[in-house]
Order: sequence, then structure tokens, then C-alpha cells
Amino acid sequence: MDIHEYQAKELLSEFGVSVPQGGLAYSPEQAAYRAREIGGHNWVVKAQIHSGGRGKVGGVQFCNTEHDVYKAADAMFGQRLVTKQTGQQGKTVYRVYVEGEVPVKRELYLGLVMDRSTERVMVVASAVGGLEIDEISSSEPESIIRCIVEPAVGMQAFQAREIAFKLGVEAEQINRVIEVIIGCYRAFEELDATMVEINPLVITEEGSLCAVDAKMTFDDNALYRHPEIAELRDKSQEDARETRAADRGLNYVGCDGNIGCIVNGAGLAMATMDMIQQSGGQTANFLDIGGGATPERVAKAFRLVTSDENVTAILVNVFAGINHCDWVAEGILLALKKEPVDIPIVVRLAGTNVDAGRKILSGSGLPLIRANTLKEAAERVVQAQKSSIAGVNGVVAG
Amino acid sequence: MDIHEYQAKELLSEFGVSVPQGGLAYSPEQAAYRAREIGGHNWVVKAQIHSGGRGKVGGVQFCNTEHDVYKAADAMFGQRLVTKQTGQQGKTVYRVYVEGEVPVKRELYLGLVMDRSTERVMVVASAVGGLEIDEISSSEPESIIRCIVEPAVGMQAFQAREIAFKLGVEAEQINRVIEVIIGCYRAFEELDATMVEINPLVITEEGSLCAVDAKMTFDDNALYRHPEIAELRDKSQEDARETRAADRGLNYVGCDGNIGCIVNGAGLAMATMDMIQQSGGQTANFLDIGGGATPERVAKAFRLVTSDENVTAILVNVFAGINHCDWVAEGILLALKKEPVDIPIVVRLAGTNVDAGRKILSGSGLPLIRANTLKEAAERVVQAQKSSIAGVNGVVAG
Amino acid sequence: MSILVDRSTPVLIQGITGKVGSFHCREMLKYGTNVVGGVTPGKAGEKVEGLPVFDTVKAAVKQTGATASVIFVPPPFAADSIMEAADSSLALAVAITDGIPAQDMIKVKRYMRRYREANRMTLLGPNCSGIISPGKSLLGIMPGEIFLQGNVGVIGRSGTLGYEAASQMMELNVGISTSVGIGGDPINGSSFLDILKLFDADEDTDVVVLVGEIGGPQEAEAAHYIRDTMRKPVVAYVAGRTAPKGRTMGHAGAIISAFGESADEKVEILRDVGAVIVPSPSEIGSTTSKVLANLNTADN
Amino acid sequence: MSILVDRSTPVLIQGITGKVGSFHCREMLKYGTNVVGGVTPGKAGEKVEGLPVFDTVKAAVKQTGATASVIFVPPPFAADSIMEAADSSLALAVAITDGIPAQDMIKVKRYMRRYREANRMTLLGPNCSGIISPGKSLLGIMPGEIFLQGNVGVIGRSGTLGYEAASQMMELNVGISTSVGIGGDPINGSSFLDILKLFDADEDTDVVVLVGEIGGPQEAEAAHYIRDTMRKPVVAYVAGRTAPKGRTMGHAGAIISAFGESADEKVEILRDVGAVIVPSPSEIGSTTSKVLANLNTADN
Repeated sequence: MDIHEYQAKELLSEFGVSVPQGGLAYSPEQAAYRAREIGGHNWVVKAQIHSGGRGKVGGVQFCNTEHDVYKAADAMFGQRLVTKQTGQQGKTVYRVYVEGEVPVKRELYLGLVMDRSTERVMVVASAVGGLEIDEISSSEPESIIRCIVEPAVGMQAFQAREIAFKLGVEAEQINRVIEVIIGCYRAFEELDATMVEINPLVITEEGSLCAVDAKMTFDDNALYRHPEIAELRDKSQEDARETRAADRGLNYVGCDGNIGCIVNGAGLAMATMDMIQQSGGQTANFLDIGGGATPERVAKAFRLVTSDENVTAILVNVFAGINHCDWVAEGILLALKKEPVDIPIVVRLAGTNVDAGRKILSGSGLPLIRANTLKEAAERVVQAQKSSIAGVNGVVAG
Repeated sequence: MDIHEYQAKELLSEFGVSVPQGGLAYSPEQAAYRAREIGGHNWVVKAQIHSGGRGKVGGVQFCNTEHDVYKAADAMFGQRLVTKQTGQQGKTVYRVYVEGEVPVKRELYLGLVMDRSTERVMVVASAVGGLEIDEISSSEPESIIRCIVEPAVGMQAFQAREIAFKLGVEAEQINRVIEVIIGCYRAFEELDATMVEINPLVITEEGSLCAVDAKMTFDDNALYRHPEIAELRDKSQEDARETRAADRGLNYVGCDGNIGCIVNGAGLAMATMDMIQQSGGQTANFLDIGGGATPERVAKAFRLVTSDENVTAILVNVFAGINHCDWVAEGILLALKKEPVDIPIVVRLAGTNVDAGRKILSGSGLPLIRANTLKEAAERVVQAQKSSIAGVNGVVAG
Repeated sequence: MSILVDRSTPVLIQGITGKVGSFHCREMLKYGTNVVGGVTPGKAGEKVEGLPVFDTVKAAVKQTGATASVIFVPPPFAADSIMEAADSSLALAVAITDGIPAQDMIKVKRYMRRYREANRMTLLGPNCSGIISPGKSLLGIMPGEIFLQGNVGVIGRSGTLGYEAASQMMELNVGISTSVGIGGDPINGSSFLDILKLFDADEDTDVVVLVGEIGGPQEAEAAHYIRDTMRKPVVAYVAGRTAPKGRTMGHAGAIISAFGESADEKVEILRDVGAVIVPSPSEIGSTTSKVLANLNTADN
Repeated sequence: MSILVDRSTPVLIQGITGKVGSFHCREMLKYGTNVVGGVTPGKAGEKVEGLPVFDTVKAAVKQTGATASVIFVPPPFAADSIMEAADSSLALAVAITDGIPAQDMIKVKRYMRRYREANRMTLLGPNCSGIISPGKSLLGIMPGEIFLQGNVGVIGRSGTLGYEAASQMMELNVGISTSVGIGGDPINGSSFLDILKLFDADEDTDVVVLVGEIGGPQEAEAAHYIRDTMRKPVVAYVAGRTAPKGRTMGHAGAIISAFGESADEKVEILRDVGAVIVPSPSEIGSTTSKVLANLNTADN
């Protein structure tokens, strides 16, 4: 799960990481008020969206008057920011964060991630802060410092010290940098994060340390033990289709094609998408209905896929193990009975109770297109989609 | 460091261990008042001394009226309780703890210790509670359950569960027993304990769980990070000589003989004691003056040893490494100048700057008996002690 | 022979009294798996499908002689159950549970290393469909009837994609020695590499099919072994060539985050080391069949 | 040969700029130890006795090629320094520091096990006087002049009792290959057993003197090795026969708490496995001398 910059800063400051003084605003008026609260004459107005790279698309504005703060915030609210990380649809700005500007002397990069090779937490740091980590690793690869944390004992002071010295930090700041690194590690571990990033970690002109931007993501599987983190979820930053899916216990990722997919199992879902593409089609989504798919759940998946107006054909591909093909068939009937669909539907069932499932479908009177294999299914849905667009609709609404 | 039962209970209850309702009293009046506060008609008055085995020597009294509580407490205050663990000199009662009596259905034993073989924390439990652990291990050895905690991950729920099931606890109490075991482990680890013991851990007639007696000891080396624990030190429970020694940074253990020992290093101190005994003498103490022995420290050691009125001869045995023999010699002169001593003193110096040390001593004019080897030193001090007692005093006060 | 499980392997079910555990207990018994008992703390003395239930894994092992376990315990308690299994001298545990926090799995793997390699339990999963040695034993949740007995070893992350592979193979009369689901989580008990080594040493396995996915370094690790050591032919399919970058695709593990983690990169790496690449998800069976045929020709 | 340290061993001092560290740096240099530099975080660029100071052990190792380290860091930071040493590919660290919490040492030992045995640093101490290969190298705080070079290996917990043993031996012209202080704490880096094995394999050591104490299981562990494997004669002395039971005698380690931990019990165990028992603390030298003489007679 992603959270906003201001939330990450709030969390990290509880672990001893210094952050600039700042305040959240839901309106331009409130943004101006925040600037006055903070005081001084230099502020930064930052769009709170779940994405990096805001600065390049106008999501970060430096202001010298409260009126400028007002204007900057006013321009941001409601805007859709499209960054390298958001995808084409972008993310809409509903909150801005106003901060006092920090006089920068040096910018460092600090990140903590779950490293899958070693299956441990890895700390990544660089003396070249401010750039995105992929930019650093392509332009200044030798600046990157990596450190693996031994889970039996956690991060040790000497490791943080080694990183701090390698960053070339001056003697006065060494201990503060060590505190920030250890604080981030503790936050990572205690809050079940999967990523913590401070970029830039600034050494100010007065010689203090300050996390000028911060990002955290969390392990969805561990949210049950951190209700205070779970509450930070901001659905406005999610793809509406994915939000609906998550609320229904389904795994959904939106794509830009027109063939809706309903599959059980992530691997098979990906293979199905690959197969559709190889057959000349474009998929509208990844959708894994999971292991315990009841008829209700299948019906929900149907409604989710058909709610995407780009979808002009649907492929259901279920290989039942825990699932039973008869349940899936009933789910399809249930969904189509409640909300009839006028686009072609190809159904491929296999595995547990396949005969019962097929029987239910063929006895339903619905004009479903049956397929026996993955290949057949993909080819038929691509063909049906093309025919459908050409005006020959394969399905007559029930 | 040892603490009192009531303090251990207070600490453990913060880790989720249930304890009987109770109150501390410094006077019989306060004891009676505590009984009223607690309410009911059955109380236990318990002498707070740093020792187990109080019950067998009158340190635990069951009372049915507030007046009985008053009388029981009155009888305890100022009494010296001599248990198997206290040594002959016993421990004096300055505090009593009054508790509501708990209706016992079953008594269990639960202990956590630092196991030196595995270098890990070991949980020891037995379904035969109430007896001391050494009694359990001799009378019911097969009842003892042992469990080693893997330090990389700490105590796991399944380990606590295994112990609970092996204790034969009934289904209703299983989860409570697990909570107590895990709570004790967390207390052990977080507070740097070296021992936690709940004996008995009672299952009450109503089916709840209750730590009826509790004991904790702590790692002296780790007290610096637990000031709240360090404050619980009760000097009234320590051998006065040992307290004085500890306050001066010296390691002292009182014995019952009459030859005082001043040695550097624990191993050499023990070897010196062994040598004195083999030579026919009895030592009055173990005393390690440690590595960085300044003249002041040596002088303090001297005063400590001579303050024991049983001491009728002294052996100084210093093998200097970090120490220098000349420092030690100066310390001896300093001590004897300030507070002359009229008993024989044998000095054996060896190691760094030995010649300078010997020169200082021989030039001092003090009637010190010199020895060159450990054996010589022991033989001479034993002989001197015997002569001294026989009226031939080898030292003329300076 | 097969790997890890055989007809005689005595199997426990942790979480046997739960709805899912008891259902699959029945299914496994039907398949012929030698299920000998189960564990649910506090339910000792009960029976499920006539099998005894125990409070602890150690008690169950002592009474039944079980050497393997299938874990159906809910996510908040699953890590503890895996460690309990590891501490009870079992040789194998199959963790079906989906949704265990990554840090719990780091802890589990740290804990398991307290045992010397020779005494260390093999863990499959979590979030996996299990393992099947067709005709012999099934530990997991897969439909047994789609797996034909034979000489091909299969390793995959995804359950249903594994079924797809098995059924394509059955269609062409290609049998399986053992099919192993290693699970979809980023931190899992056994890697592709771990299982590849077992198949390489198994005398009844002639060809290994590796069903990979986007995300994680495990396919690349396996590739090094294929290049340097593997004696048997490997057929590889990698799902997710059309998956959008940077998104989690259902499995917490299936997210592309570093070089070598996209499906195309993985395919390239595997092709480079000599694995036979399956060109399309519908050709897992036919590609394997061809490799087997070549092998038999070469033998004659 | 000697064990663990030799004339050429390049040595670092962790905490070199402190009062104790710099004093012993000088002493070690005087003895002839090949001290090549030191570490104090934040003091890189300074010099102590003309030697360079570094911020981290890794930087020091990189610049100096050091393979051993002596640690004089105060107790609250000592565990961290030991782990830093272990992580910097040193072969040996000698922790002089007294007063490290036991749980810190549990952590240190857990941490050190992350390295395979072949790459794992040997730790002596904490709370030890160090190690000396007479005439070659001294890493620690002992007075070098009381150690005569020769063919007896010495292992002891206590510093000064080790000096006593060494000086008794020198008095009788009995020389030492290496004398190792393993330290007085309950949880320490190397045990009697660990060092015994090294001496057993060292071709320049003919006899080993084990200077034990009350408390802890390590002498009994060593006894098993002496019985089953040890090829060389062992002379053993155990201090504390007159120590009161249940009391900590200076060393946190010297507390009798279980069977086999009293001096008398240890003596009995060691005698049973064939160690030559020193009857009195003043006879460590003479007993060793006799054992050596017998050995030489047997050789001729």
C-alpha cells in the first residue's frame, strides 16, 4: 500500500527523522493559512499524489508570498498529474502539502527495500541525492552504497556508520546521518514497510539534517497488525477499477486493451493475457478471482470487468482446483441474469467438476462461446471481439 | 542484581503476567492498612528479603484478621532470616508485602535462565510447582520441561504452546499460560534479566492464572541501560562489606575465615584463596581490585579488608599487567599511613615494574613481610596469622 | 522415484480441523496420500476423517511418525506453524496459506537456518498449490486427476498455471514424476534452483519444465545452475510478457522491479543458458513432448 | 609455529585513540607486535604512535591489510565493534573490554554465525587479557616479559592467573608456544575446546596447560575432547576450590550454578579423561615441567 509524502514524514519523524515544518491543505485558502502558520518567506507547495516525479510536471512549486502559495495550490487542486510512474491516466490532486523551504547545502539519497535475492532488508544510499534512484544508478552507479541487514540482529550501528562515512558526510553530521539510517530501518521493520525512501535527505546550510521528500510503501499482508497504517489508504489515488476490485477481494490491474479477462490464479491470468496478445488481441485487464471463488465472487468479477467501457469481449478462463467449475458456471449465470451483457463471452473451463460446469452453461440458453483449451479460448475471444466491433454481436442479451 | 518479590511482580505485570492484589508495608500499622485496602478475610504477609526459602523460616504468614496481619508483620520487621540461600549471616527484614490469599487449584513452576552451554535463554517449567527448582529436579526430574529460545527470532508462540501442553494445563487456561510464558520472555529480554522465576504459578480455583511468587535477577553489566531497574537496588539486602566494595568499584565476596586477601584478577584471587587453604589457613574474603588499580583504589581495598573484624592477617598478591607494582606499593603505603593496621601484612608483587614496587615497600620502613612466589606468600601469611593470634605481632603500627 | 514425496510419505495436516484443512484432508486421502493425522492446538483427541488430531506437531510426529506436513493455518499464525514444523524434525512442509507478511517469512527463513543443512526441513510455499508425485501422493490443493505419471519434473510458482501445464502434458500423454509449486510470494521456502537440483539428482526425472513468472531473481539464479551444472534438458515458460511494469500482478511476488525481472529478460537469460523456451502458453505440453522425443531418439 | 598470531600478523587496534587503547598500542609495539593502524570513528587522518587512524574497520583493513584486531572500546559500544570486525574479513579479534551485557554477546555470537565457518572470525574474550605468542606477537594487555618462548600452549580465563602460570613456567625454563586468554564472561567468543583443538593441530605445541575456574560448562566440554580426540598431554588446574557456592567471584562467569561447575567436580572430570591435574596453584609450572620431561624421555 502507498501513502502520501506528508504521511510518510509524520511516521518517520516518530522514528527520529527530522522533517521540514509543514501543514496539509485541502483548499487554496487552507494552503495560504498553512504558509502563515509556518512563517518565513519561502515555502514549497507540493501536490500529494501517490507518485514520484511530481516536480517535473508542476506538482512542486516554490513560493515567496502567501498569495503565491494560494495560487500554486489553486492551480494544483483537481489537476491530473501524469508522471513516469502514474501511467497515462495520471493521479488527481486532492491534497497539497505546504512546507517551509529548506536551505540546501547537500542532497543525499537514502532508500530501504526488501531485497529478493538475499531475502533481507537492503539499505541503498548515494551521495548524489535529488535524482530518482534509477537515474542515479544509470548516471552515477559508483555512487551507490548498498548494505544488507542481518535479520537475526537487525541494523547495527557500525553498518549505519559505514554508510555515513562512505557518503562523505562531514564529522558534525555523522551522528545525525546514523540516527536517520537507524530510524528508517526501525520504521521499516516495526511498521512492515516494503520500501522507505528519503530523497533528498538534505544537509542544510546551517548543518542540520532534513528529510525533504519521503516515500513509504507497506506490505498489504501485514496491514492487519497496523490498523493505524491501514487507515492512511487514500482511494482517490487508486485506479477506480482496482479499488472496486480490492474492495471485493479480487486482484485487478487495469490495462488499455478491450478484451476483459476473468481468470483464477495470477500465473494463469498472466499466461492468458500473453495468449490473447499472441492471438492478436489486446487485454483490458489482469484479474485473478483467487482460490475460493464463490458464484457471488464470480458475479462480482463479471460486473467489474464489464464496468470498463473499453471492454468489447470477455474471456473467462478457469482451471478449477479449489474452485469447482460448476460454481464458476453458476457465477456466470448469476452475473448475466442480474446484469445482462451484450458483448461476446468466451468461456473455457477445466479441472474439478468440469463436466458439471459445462452442462450448466450449455443448459442455460445463454449464447456463450465455449472453448476447450487456452489457445482456443484466446483465439475465439479475439475473433469474437473483432466480429463484435464489426457489428456482428455474438451475444443476445438474456 | 537481585530485586524484591514485590518489585519483580510489578515489573512482570507490565508484561501481562497476572499477580495477586497486594501492597508494600514498612511498618505493622501499614501492613494492617494494606490488608484493609485489599479487602477480604485471607491475607499473606511476606517478608521482602533477597532470598528464596523464606516460608520455611517464618517469612511467609497466612492471616485471617487485620490484627493477625499486624502481628505477623510486627514479628517479621527487623528479624534476620537465615535461609539455605542467605548464608549464616541471614538477611534482615525491612519491608513486608501483604497480599490477598489466592485459592490454589494447581501450582506450576516457570523459570527462565541464561543457559551457558547453549549461550541462549532457556525456559524451564514443571507441573510440580511450589518446590524450589533443585528440589523438583531431584524429586521429580521427569517433570522438568526445557526449551531453548533461538535468539535470532526470540521466543515463538509454538514453543510456549508446547510448554503449556506439556504442563498438562486444561484447555481454558492454555492461552493464559502461553501469555505468561511469552510475557516472562519479553521481560527477560527487554530488561536484560539473567533469571526470571515464577514459583508457584498458580491456577486458581476460579480457573484464572496468578504469579503467587516471583523472582528476578539482572545483568549488572546492562544496568546502565535500565536506570529504572538500577534504582530498585536495596543495599539493606547486601553484605555490608560487599556493598562498600561495590560502591568503590571492587569485587568482594565475604567468607568466614580470618586472612584478608587483596588480589588483582578474579582467577588469581581464587587461586590465592585455594593456596591459603592448602597452606592451612582460612580466608576472610575474595577481593579482586581489578585492572586499573590506582593507589587510591588499593588503599580503599585495604580499608575494606581491615574493616572486617575477623581479619587477623592480610595477604596482598598482585601480578601486575595493566597495573604497575609501584602503584600498588604506593597504594599500600597510602592506606597504612592514613589508617595504621596492627596485624601482619604479607606482600607479594610480580610483573610490571616489580623492582620499583619492592623498592618502595622496602624503603618505607613498614614491617611488611615480603614474599616472592604465590606459595611463599600463602605460607607466610598463614604462619604470620598464627603467630599474630599467639600474641607475637609482626607489624608495629606506622 | 519422485522427489520429496512418495507413496509411503506419512503426512500431517496443520490446521486440520478448519474448513479448508478438513476439506483437503479428504481430497488428499481420496487421491491416496498417506495422511496420518493432523494438528490443531487445543483439539487433541478429536478425529477428522478418522484421523487423530494433536495439540502440537511434535506430539503428532511422535505418535504417527509423520515426515511431512501440509499447512492450512491462517496468515497471522502461519509463520509460527512453519517454525513449529521445522522444529519437529519433519523433512518437508508445504505451506498453502496465502497472505503471510514478508517480514514473518524473513523470520521463518532465519529460524530455519538454525538447523544444519542435513537436518533442515524443506519448505514449499507459502502461497502455493502444493506438490504431487502423480499416482503416489498429493500434498496440496491441486486436482489430482490432471496429472499423469511419468518422467517430467515440473516447477512453478502459480497453481493454476501449473494445472494448465499438467493438462497440456496429459493431453499429449506426457507424464510427470513430481510437480512442485514453490508459491507466489516474494520470500518463499524453496526456490526454482533448490528444486531444480533435486530433479537433476532424481533418476526418474528425464526433463524438467520450469514455469516462471515476471518478478524476482529466482529464474536468473536457476539459469546459472542450468548453464554450469544441470545435466538434464530444461523446458522453460515465463508468464507475464504483457504485464505492465511496476505493478503487482496478483501474487505479491509478481512485480517487476529490477533488471532481469521482466518476462522477456528472463526468457532471454534462460535461452542463453540452453533452456528450450516455450513460445506460447499453449505450447508447454507440445514443447515438452518434443524435447522428450528428442531425448529418446538420442538414447537409441 | 604458534596459534592464531605470529610475528607477521598485521594488527589493528579498535579504540586506538582512547587512553587505554593508545597506552597498549605503545606496549604492543614495544613488544614487537606488527601493529599497522587503528580505528576510531570520526578520527580518520589522525596518528597514534605514527600509525594511521581510520573511521571504519573496513577502511583500515583495505589500507593496511590487517588480519587481526584488538578491541578497547567501552562496553556500551563494544558489541557493535566486534560485529564490525567480524564483518570486515578479519581472521581474529581480541576483545579486552570488560562489562559487556550478556545479551549483547548472545547477539554478537548469533551475528557471527552468519558467516560460514571457514570465513568466520575467531573471537577471543571479551573481558580477557589477550593472546601472546612469546617472542613473536602480543595482542592484549599482558606483561610480555614473563612469557618465555617454547612448546607449551596455555589457555585460561583469567589474565593474572595466566601471568602466574607463565612466570612459574619461566622460573623453570618452560617456554610457551602461545598463551590464550579466553576471558571471564559467561558468554565468550572462543571456548577452552575451540582453543584446545588449535593447539592439538599446532606442530610447535607439545603440551597444553588448561587453567580453568569454577562456573560454566566449558571445562567439561573440553574434557570430552581430551578423552575422545586430543593427541597431546593436557595439564589442568582449576581455581576456586574454596569459593563459596552460588556467588559470583569477580568474573561474571565464575559462578557455580549447575552440577559439574564446581572446581572439585571439574578437577574430577578432567582427571577422569586423563589430564594431569595440578595439585596446587603454586605447582602449575612444576607439573608442566614434569609432563614435558616425561614426553622428552618417551621420545628418546
